[in-house]
Amino acid sequence: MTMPNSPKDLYRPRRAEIREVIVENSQIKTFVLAFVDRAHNGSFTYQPGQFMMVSVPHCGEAPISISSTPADSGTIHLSVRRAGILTAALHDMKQGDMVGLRGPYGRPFPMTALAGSDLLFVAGGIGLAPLRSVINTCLAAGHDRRITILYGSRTPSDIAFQGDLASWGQTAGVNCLLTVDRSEPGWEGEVGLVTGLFAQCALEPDESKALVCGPPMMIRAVLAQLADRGFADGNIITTMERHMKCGVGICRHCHMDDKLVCKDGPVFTLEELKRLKVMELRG
Amino acid sequence: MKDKYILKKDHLLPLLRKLKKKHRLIAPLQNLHGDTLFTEIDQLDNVRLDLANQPQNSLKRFFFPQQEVLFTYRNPTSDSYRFETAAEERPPSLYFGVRPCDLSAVLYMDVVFSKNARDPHYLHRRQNTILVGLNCNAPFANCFCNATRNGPFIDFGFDLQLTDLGDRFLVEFDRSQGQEIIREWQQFFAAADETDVKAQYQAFLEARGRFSQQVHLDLAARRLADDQVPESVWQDLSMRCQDCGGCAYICPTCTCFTIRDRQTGDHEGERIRSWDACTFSGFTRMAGDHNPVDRQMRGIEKRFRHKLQFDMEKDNRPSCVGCGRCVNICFGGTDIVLFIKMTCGENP
Amino acid sequence: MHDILTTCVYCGCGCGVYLHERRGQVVGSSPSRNHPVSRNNLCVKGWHLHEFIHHPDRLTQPLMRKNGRLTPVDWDEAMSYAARELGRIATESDGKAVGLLSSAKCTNEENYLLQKMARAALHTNNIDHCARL
Amino acid sequence: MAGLATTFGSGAMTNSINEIENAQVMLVIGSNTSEAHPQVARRIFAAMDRGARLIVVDPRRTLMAKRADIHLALRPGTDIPLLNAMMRIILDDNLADDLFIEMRTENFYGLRDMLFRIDLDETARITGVELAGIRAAARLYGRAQKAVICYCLGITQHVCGTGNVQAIANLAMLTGNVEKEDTGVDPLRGQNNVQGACDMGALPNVFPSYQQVDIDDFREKFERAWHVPLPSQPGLTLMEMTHGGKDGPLKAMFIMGENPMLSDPVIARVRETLDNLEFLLVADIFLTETAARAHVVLPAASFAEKTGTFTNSERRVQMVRRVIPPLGQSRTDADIIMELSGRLGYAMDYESPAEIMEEIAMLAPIYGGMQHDRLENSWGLQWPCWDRSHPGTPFLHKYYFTRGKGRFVPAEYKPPDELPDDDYPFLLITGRIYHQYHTGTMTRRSAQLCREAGEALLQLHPEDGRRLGVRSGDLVRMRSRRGEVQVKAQLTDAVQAGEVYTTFHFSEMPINLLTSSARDHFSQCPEYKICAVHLAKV
Repeated sequence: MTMPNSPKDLYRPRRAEIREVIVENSQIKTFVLAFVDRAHNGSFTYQPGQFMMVSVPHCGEAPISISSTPADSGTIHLSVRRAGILTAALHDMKQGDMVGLRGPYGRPFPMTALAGSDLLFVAGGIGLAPLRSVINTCLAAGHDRRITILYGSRTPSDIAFQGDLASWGQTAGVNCLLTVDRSEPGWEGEVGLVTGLFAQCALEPDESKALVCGPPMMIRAVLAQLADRGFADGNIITTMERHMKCGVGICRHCHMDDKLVCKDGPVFTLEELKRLKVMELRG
Repeated sequence: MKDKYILKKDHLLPLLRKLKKKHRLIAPLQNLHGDTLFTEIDQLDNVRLDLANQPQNSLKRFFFPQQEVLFTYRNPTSDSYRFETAAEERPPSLYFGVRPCDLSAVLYMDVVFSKNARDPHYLHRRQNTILVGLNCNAPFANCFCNATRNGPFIDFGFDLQLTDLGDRFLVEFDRSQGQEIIREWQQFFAAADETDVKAQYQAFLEARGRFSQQVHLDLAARRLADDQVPESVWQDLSMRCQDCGGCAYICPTCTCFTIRDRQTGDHEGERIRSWDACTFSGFTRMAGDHNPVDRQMRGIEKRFRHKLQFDMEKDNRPSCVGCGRCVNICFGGTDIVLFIKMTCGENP
Repeated sequence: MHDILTTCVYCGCGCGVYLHERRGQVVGSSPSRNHPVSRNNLCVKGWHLHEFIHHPDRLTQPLMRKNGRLTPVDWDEAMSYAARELGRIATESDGKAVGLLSSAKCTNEENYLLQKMARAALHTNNIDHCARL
Repeated sequence: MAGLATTFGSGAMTNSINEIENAQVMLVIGSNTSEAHPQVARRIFAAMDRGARLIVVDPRRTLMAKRADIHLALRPGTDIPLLNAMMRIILDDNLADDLFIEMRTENFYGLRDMLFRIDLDETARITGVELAGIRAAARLYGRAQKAVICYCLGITQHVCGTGNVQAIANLAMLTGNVEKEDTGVDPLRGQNNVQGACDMGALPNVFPSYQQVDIDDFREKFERAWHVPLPSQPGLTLMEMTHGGKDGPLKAMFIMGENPMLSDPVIARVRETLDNLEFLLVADIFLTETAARAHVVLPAASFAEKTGTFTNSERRVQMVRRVIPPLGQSRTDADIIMELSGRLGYAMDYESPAEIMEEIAMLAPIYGGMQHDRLENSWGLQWPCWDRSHPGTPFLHKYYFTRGKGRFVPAEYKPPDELPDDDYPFLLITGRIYHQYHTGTMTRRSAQLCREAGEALLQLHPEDGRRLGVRSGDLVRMRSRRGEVQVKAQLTDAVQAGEVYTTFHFSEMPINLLTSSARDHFSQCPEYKICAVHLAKV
């Protein structure tokens, strides 16, 4: 038996430099990265919804979804919430530091299918990161249908991606609404769950696709709301988060029944998820 | 008979001696303690080749080691951050005495490590390998490869394969490397005749009749797929599991792994891959202690579902090869055979 | 790769375990099938028995406290200082002011030697180990 | 092991681990077997699958307790009243083995008189266990033809540890459940070679093979063999050595492969003791909390780098084999001792561990037939093994007890040294968890084990959690009269309300800052299983 030995080591990351660190809030930072290998940096491409395996020295690797837009070539944005050892170490890194990157991996959002529909984006906290990539890609491509963005944060100072939110709010055809769980002095916007914003939106379920991303509690509430509004399961799209090691469909850490999040996901329609025993949907 | 040969038993050792000149030779040896293991042979003269007992280890760790360094890294903080893959020499290797269960397991691993992505570390070890099979004339007490349908005899996947006919081996090949060996060392091989082939078939019939247990794997797989396994079965299993990971580690087809960094100095370290078991709670636990799988209740379930349901649905065959190694080793007294029996409503 | 049978150190059960040696490194652990205790399986600790052996924290040279800090020294310096101090205090106190703790993780032979050294060389019965902990 | 030595004459597992599989009734008391001795639990579960019944006596609802036929969740420290009540019920129900008592034991009347004084209702009150449960357990155990009792540190780490063990031995003798295959009393040893270290005389009062230093015949035997006069006064115990404090009896210590700075009670006292030594020498494989305080630290080889023997719980002496040479400049402890001894003026010249074992075999009768060549080609030998033709001893006390006749030593209830009160309302139990071992010097350096269980958790009953406003994952400040730690809470009904449980594996959370230095008078075992603590959410 002979098999050609792959010249490229699947597991070996490429070096990337932190060009900039954007502090989104106390828990989230966005790292602007570029591969040290300029040729690779030039040719590197990805699609919204995909993720990178990020190596932090001595801490191993973790999957982080890409929050930038493929059109902005030259750098990759990874927005990271401080959650464990690796992300904490990453948060301590600064401009000029090195990390390792592998990817892009995973099934992206169905961008072609999205192009002809009204789009409803519902995000909570760090969940806006992958959706930001979709929104900016759609806008750059001149999306000509209605776009609605609903974003929930815990508090006003937890609102991430403020620059994007501001610019979306000023874009014609985009309805961008924010809400917070707990108000703070100076906040005059909405207070309450993100589902509370639905009343302010004109939605045509048959013409729309809903992209939902956020903590499990929020996802469950939003899915219930969408079902009430008559969204078909096939038109509801979300991303799943799982512990991952290889990122390429071998190690099986990210399994959900017979599916692997790294390869069959992380983007799934609700229709697909309902065939699986997914804890997040059951509560 | 075309493409079937006879090797006299007396000539086995001399043949191995010849083959060892060009190959790293791995075969089941019985050590001084009485355990039989696939072992790399340094010296043919001082070893006890054991073709009568099932080796306690499968070939898994020869291709997919319990722990391996994927690459080393240096100077992570500076711009001379480097990742280096340790180039490992891999002399041509010959695995001798591979039974149908272990052979099937290697074929399964070939798919796992190349289907979704080509794993260079596995494939590097796997290439330049010759597998010399040995059909099982006498299944062991815990064997159930008849139920997993890959034994006791197998007719594909090997380079060379031997069937014990008493004083001689019937030799077949399924790949060109095996044919090449027969051609190069033709002085050891005589053409087989019809009697030999009949004798092989007789051996097969007898082997098939020697299984000490009936395992209704297909029925259990159907019940799993139809979600007809009573919750009480899962509860009993989850209570029994002691979280040792032994069933997965000893299994020739369990290929889950984990990857981690090990710092070896102030400015250097290794990225290590090692075996993992889906039954461990840390297998799915995410940062921040959120765990989408309840190990206590579901740890075992996902392992059995993977083997008997999901792989069955995908490939129409289970990813259990019936080797029986996990039988009777569980600290809580459970194993895949017990699960199948419970699922089928039999009293084990 | 070679498998060498030894005895697990993680509890009083005493499983027969093979350590896998490859190029001077211990890279794996597996149970002995016929061993009366392990009987082809190990607990989770036994299956990961090899992991601590090459840990970078392993001490690989003698250390001596100099100016308050533990500083690498050679064996001769460490040993001659240790022997001088132990010997001096043992002699001054007729063995009463020296104490030795042996280890339930060391071999029988080592335990034997340590109690022999305590009694024969340091003239003390002040030797114990943490049997009760 | 003082308890078993006084009753049976020998302090070790009377059975082999495999024999447990054939028992009909198993009584597990003070042992979290499935986590601390998985292979023993495996035999217990196997026996259950063959129809055997399991009785578990444990304040916590461990996995063993969950699988048990009868779980007696007693108040910590009330084992003696519970066992005495079981014996009383056995007497009342005529389940005692009269013939065995007559043939093989002595002082039965001493026990009987004590048992007849017991008020069973009072027992139920003291232990917190309903009498019906105790009665069921007594009858189940008393009626079994082959019954095994497994116990561990939950029995011995009490101020009444010796009494606990004597009570267990009494129960076994009363029903004739010793001296037979598949039947007996099995103390499970916590560490891999505790049995061997004891056998080898790493104890202040005995030479190898339990030959007392203060008995002239024994001492003279060793003086002749070692060519040197030997001290006849028993020495200091570990607790006396490590808890002497500033004015302790010692000026110098040599600590080989132990970590009292984590494993011993009242760590503050240990620290004070070690810091006041004129000279501290430590040999270890890692820079442990203890080694960090030493004047000289010698790098030792790990078990994979040396040859020798370990003795397991079932008295099986088996080979440890060298797999790789010592790392770096490290040396085996044997090499370290030999050189040190030579420099101290007492030459030790052994060409190999096998030669050391030959000397052991000559001096330690129970190891009389154990030489490396015999151990090499077998699965080891179980002591006593008197000479080279002896096959070893799978179960002890066949035909007669080691001390001749088994002696009933009545044990009476002695309350724990420190019980919860208004200031320290919770009762803290300490012990082990499955994924970690002892002070964690080895297991804490195994990535996989740490992934599974990498931090100390304090098991707390949900009711208590609610009262304290503590949820799983919250940090709790726990303090006793001796010290204070912070630890993450885990709410679980595995512990009873008012009781909490945690482990001593983690140096970041040195629980032995809190534990009491109260100890059993005979065995010197510290009372790790009980102390009073106060909890508050951080």
